[in-house]
Amino acid sequence: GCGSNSGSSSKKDADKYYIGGIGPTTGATAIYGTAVKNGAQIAVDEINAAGGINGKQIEYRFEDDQNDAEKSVNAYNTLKDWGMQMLVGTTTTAPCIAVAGKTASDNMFQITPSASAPDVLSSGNGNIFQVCFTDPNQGIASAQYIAENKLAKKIGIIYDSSDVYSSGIEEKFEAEAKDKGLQIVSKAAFTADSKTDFGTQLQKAKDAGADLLFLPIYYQEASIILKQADTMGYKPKFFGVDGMDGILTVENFDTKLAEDVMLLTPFAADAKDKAVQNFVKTYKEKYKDTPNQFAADSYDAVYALKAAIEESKATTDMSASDMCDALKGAMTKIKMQGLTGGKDGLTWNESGEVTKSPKAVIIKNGAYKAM
Amino acid sequence: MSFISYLINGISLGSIYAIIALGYTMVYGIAKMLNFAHGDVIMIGCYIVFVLMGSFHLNSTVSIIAAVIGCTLLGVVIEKIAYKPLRKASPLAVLITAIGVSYFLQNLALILFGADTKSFTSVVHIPSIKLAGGDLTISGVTIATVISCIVIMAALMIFIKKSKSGQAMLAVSEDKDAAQLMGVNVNKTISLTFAIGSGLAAIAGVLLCSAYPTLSPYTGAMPGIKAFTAAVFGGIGSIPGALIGGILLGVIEILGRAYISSQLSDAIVFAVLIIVLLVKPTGLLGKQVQEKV
Amino acid sequence: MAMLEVKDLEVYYGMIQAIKGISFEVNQGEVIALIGANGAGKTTTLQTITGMLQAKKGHILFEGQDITKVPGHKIVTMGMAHVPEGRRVFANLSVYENLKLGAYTRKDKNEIAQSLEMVYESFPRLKERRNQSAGTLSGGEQQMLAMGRALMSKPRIILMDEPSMGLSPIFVDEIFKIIQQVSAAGTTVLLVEQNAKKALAIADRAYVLETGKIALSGDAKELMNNESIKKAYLGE
Amino acid sequence: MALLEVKNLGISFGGLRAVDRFEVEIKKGQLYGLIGPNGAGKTTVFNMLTGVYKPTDGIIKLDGEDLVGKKTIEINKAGIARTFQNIRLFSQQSVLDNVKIGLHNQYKYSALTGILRLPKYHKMEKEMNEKAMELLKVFELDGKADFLASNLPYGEQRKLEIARALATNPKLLLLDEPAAGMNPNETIELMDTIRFVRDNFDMTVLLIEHDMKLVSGICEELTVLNFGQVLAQGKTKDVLNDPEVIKAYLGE
Amino acid sequence: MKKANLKSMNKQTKSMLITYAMVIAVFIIVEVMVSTGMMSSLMQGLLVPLCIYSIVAIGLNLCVGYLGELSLGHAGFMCVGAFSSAVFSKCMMATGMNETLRFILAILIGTVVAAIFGWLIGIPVLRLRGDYLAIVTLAFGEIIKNVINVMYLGKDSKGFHFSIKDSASLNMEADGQKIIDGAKGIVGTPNQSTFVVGIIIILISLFVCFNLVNSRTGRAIMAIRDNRIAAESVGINITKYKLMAFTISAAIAGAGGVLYAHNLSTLTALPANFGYNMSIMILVFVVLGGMGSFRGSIIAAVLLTMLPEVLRGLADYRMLIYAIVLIIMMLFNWAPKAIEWREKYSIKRMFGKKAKAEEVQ
Ligand SMILES: Nc1ncnc2c1ncn2[C@@H]1O[C@H](COP(=O)(O)OP(=O)(O)OP(=O)(O)O)[C@@H](O)[C@H]1O
Ligand SMILES: Nc1ncnc2c1ncn2[C@@H]1O[C@H](COP(=O)(O)OP(=O)(O)OP(=O)(O)O)[C@@H](O)[C@H]1O
Ligand SMILES: [Mg+2]
Ligand SMILES: [Mg+2]
Repeated sequence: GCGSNSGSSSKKDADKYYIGGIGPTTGATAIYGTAVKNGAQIAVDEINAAGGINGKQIEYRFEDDQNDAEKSVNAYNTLKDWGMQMLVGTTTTAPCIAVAGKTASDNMFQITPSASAPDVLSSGNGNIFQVCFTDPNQGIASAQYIAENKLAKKIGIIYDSSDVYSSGIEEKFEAEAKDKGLQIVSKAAFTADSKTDFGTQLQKAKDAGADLLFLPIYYQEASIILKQADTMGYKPKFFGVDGMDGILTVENFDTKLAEDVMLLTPFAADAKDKAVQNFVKTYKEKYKDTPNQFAADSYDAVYALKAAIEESKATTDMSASDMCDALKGAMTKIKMQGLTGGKDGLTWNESGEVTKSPKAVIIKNGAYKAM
Repeated sequence: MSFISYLINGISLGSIYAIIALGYTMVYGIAKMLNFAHGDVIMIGCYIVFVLMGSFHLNSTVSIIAAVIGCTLLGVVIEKIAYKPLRKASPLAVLITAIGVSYFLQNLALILFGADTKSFTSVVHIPSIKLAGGDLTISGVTIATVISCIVIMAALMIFIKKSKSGQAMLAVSEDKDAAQLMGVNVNKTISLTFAIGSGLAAIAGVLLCSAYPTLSPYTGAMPGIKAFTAAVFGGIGSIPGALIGGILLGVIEILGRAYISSQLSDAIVFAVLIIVLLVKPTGLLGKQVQEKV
Repeated sequence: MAMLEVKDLEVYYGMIQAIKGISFEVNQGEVIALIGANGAGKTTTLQTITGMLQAKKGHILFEGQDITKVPGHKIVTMGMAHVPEGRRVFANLSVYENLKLGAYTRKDKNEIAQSLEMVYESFPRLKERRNQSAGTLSGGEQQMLAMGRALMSKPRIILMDEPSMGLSPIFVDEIFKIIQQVSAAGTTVLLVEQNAKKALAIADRAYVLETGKIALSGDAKELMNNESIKKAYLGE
Repeated sequence: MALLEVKNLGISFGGLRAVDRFEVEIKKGQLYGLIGPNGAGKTTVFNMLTGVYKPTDGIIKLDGEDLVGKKTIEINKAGIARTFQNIRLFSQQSVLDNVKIGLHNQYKYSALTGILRLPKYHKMEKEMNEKAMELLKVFELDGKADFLASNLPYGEQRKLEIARALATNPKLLLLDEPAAGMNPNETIELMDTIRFVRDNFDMTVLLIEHDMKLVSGICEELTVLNFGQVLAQGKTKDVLNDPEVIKAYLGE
Repeated sequence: MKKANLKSMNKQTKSMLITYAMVIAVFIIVEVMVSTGMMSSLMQGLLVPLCIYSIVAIGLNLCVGYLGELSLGHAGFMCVGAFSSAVFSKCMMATGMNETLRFILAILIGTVVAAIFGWLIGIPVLRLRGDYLAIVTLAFGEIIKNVINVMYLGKDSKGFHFSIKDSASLNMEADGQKIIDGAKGIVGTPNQSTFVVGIIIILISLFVCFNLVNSRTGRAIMAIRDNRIAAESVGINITKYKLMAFTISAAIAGAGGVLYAHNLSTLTALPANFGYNMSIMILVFVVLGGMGSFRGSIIAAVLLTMLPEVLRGLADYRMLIYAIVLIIMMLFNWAPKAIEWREKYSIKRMFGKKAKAEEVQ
């Protein structure tokens, strides 16, 4: 379909479902918002083309928040004025908490593809659901995986202390690793203001003799770390989480550097799965880019909405609040496969948390391989 | 051993700050304006190289030359459109316009090149040097950066001291009206300053992205601010000051990150800056401008 | 043809009119004095001639060429120098560097060196202080520097805005001697002075400016004996 | 006893001995002149008297109080006010406000009083306005009280500077080339004004000037500086006829 | 000739009254629109932020416009005000203190803490001049942001725990509650900032600033700006007045920060909200609104904050357009050619003689 923003009038066509989305499409984190925006758009287009939900079309609109809490609330209010009945978003955590405060008091149904902190859910009144893992889950799962598979003895960590996602995973990973008897020999942080040079952090890990580097960070920074480690001649194992997904798509990145990198991710763009392949193909055609996990999560979020609407028989003429009450109950009943469902599919509990099983993959010859 | 390796990292980072700071200080020293868009010109330079090498498969030398030319033109055009009309206005007004230009360039790049980070292939083909049996590595980029830094500084100093345009720049920096009375074409001189500053920005950008191989529309912002800090640190307007300020800043940042706290490294840099300025209010090499009463 | 011709000049500061339609001319080799009370518009006139200010109406011709819209730096290159009000020396540059900038429009190194020697001869104090930053010179020293700097361009016409201001009596005499020498060497002089008596003494002709208009003009010696001038500007 | 007593005052800039062994005594109510060739060190003496420069050696006593090493504001409070060779007005403020700033330490009330506009604020402001207008009247500037200071013609800017200095209620007024840039008629007016100030404000005045008409017209005593050192000192007439002074300074 | 006028008292008073009237009028209009349901959610959501930026811009104007010192660190003071008040509110939430009283205390605390920081930072910084001062204020702002991002504060039955390492090293009991959680900041501050409170703080800030600049103190501050040496020569204590202006300016920014902290349920010190970019943004309000004009600051803050929201329809182009609008506004406001053009076609001119006669008066 045409651009999600254009042609939107605030005059409501009562016979449609109004879904809004929020995330940064400008500013330093624009990539995440753009992915979420596009992923959802694909799902909406598919659903609409296939006849809609309960025969009703979806109207979808996405607003930019520049990864700023205040602007996110502005975006939310803009969508409210437009007639939004449910929200896919917001993309990033801190803004999501701010918006969650508003959706809770408005009783607006919210499903976030990617804001993964537990605080997101606790800011709501049961009206908020996550598609992604919560950060603690990822941290714990990673530590367990490393311990169970005896991947390393000495572990180094590099994480982004100014990022809620990264520091959230790191915190739980560290605790769990200690429980599992893993030895963390170095832990070094960086911040949003200094995320292009990791020489020092790598040197520390190297000096401490870390044979595995745990990188609970996004792939952009990871790509630099891989490159700098290579220049230094430091060759530990690298272990990432879902934020690492995308590393193979960085334009001009020498994928050889990512050889043997391991990551836990619910989504891999080159999985054999047919749904995934279709999605990737459409995404590439439409946006000239390979989708990452944000796009996949957001695609799943729209389908979860569809499932919940169908389950609850919510109708297009419901107010946002009524819709919310209906969907809240339905969410815990649905089960779907989606792109990120892994072997057990996606289910939600009452607090809004998702249950899904992460896949551990290793990069071989520039492609993911299940481990 | 690791100390020396941190030191090398610091010098590597610092010399990049220094190159950016040279451009900053040059424009500041002559045109008396904080060109907050300088960092973004750097980013544009990187994209030019990235696109030429990646999409047009030109070799790196040609691409760099094209980037230098491109940035030089960009600098001149920005100056013409956004700064020149404000020559007589308050310096603050120009500062704000520079910020506008900075936003403009960032968002233009966002639309043209997208938000996703690109991995930048180093254009420096000097092999790295391994010392102490491979424990210490000095990368080719570091060597290239340090050398270009010193060469550029020397060239700039000679240019300003010896050439006629350099003399004109000095005059303009002191008093535009009086400079005009000497027969100096003030507009041309300022344009030239921007041209040089922006050309340098292109070189700085290429080295920056070669050393830290990533490129996004916001690549220039933080190094820009750091380089501004470095310029002030060394004494803004002073060319050797920019070099020394840049390198010290890089070293302090890396050592602070290594030995004190990696999260507070910026705070440490800024704290050192403040302390230096309190002891020497015009920076390390800045001239104490005496106001005669 | 007059060397410098000002025709119906009007100049504004924003909405305020400072020059209200003045015309005068300066011939080759003349010394012309421009006198008038504070705020009469003398400085404004000179600044408009050298392009530091833009005229709203009227024309300025230099050697027959209309320079009203010519940018200031080109006017200087055409052979006009200006000793500005308030000296305007480059405070952080040394005396020597200031003088060298004075010769910015010239190319021949030897000739520049000659001029430098001449300036040092006229102002020995400057030679003594050639490496001092101009900003720390005393008021009078700065005035000498401003004058020396203008002479460094070897102009065909020189505009001076109160060159004797702040100079000691002995040096005021000296300055007027230097102006005469400059004139004798073939440079045309347009002189703005508060010291009307001395200015008229060395001038060929003079114009009297009052609140943006020319009130009186004529032969300098005659004006010196004019009663109203005596009363208003000579303090007699 | 002398109001101002300066002994053995000296200062160096790098290698340059700008002022050396300078001495002067000025009695209360005097109109005293400081003259000398360009670069002799006159302004530098003023700068030392007002604490802008710290003398390398010497004593400065005002009414018996030692001023060496004190800051400019303390010296102003102690009773010395000045004008500047290159005019320094508060250019973006009105003529009236320039004088009111001079009255800063004369009419005090706290910032809080000002913010809350307590009765004291209104009382003080009223008194300040009256006092300031009174001063402006002396210089015939009362009609231009609401002009922006930078828009005054040069001569009036000089007068305003004097008015502002007077507003600080000094014992000693230092004027640095007050007649520079004025034509002979304006200079004559200025002479009258300075005399008027001395008589009506009970003021002592030390001035630097190159205009001999003004110097011989109003100064009772003179000190001549040459190359930083005192060349001659004494009654105006005697000094101006001193052959050394004529040779170094006056000419003819 | 331009006049600063003897009517100056009147003119300043007039300008002051117009500003108060403007703020109150806007308040009334907004209240009416809200109660009649004529205002969009977006606008309603923007009301508090608009107040916040107006307040901070007023504060910065005092520093830049009147003291004449360029500060690029005011977001830092906002940050200090925000965090100190948020910590207070968070701690008191459990005690069941009266909510209004708690909020009033929070405002006071935020303002005072910001003032203290302004004062402490001002002492060394104000010895510097011009751009050196600018970079040092920028540096302080960044340091504040940086340090807050590594602060961990928790509270449990044993009292407060503090760490600058990570939240694990707080070693709290099971009943512990994190108050500041490093980069994750503070979550769950009460949303008590309302438009009414915002307007009240704007009015108080205006009151303080207007009365200050029209008093003895204000004249001293402006004297320092216009000519430091001359100000010293008439016995004005430069340090004292610089510090005073800077501190008040910081305090007002702190009050803005308090509103910020209590507007959303999350408070983090990110580059976007408390970094130098925000400081610069506020500076843009001040410069565009006219240095020295508090009314201008408010208007510029409101317009420029709303602009990107109004441009939402342009999708990803909106920030580009925003940048262009910013540049054009600066050129229009300051370029001599534009000024000339404006004078030629200004409304005053159109109505000709009458307006002119008034001006000459
Ligand atoms: N920048 C300015 N802005 C506004 N008015 C100005 C400006 N400069 C000068 N004027 C006004 O223009 C008129 C002419 O000023 P000008 O400086 O040319 O006088 P002048 O004859 O050189 O006087 P002086 O002997 O004091 O130097 C005066 O009324 C002055 O107040
Ligand atoms: N800060 C300084 N650094 C170096 N030299 C200085 C400084 N201040 C003054 N001088 C020098 O000291 C000497 C005395 O200067 P001063 O300004 O006192 O002279 P003056 O007697 O007032 O002369 P004029 O009548 O020309 O104003 C001059 O030669 C000047 O160059
Ligand atoms: Mg003049
Ligand atoms: Mg002097």
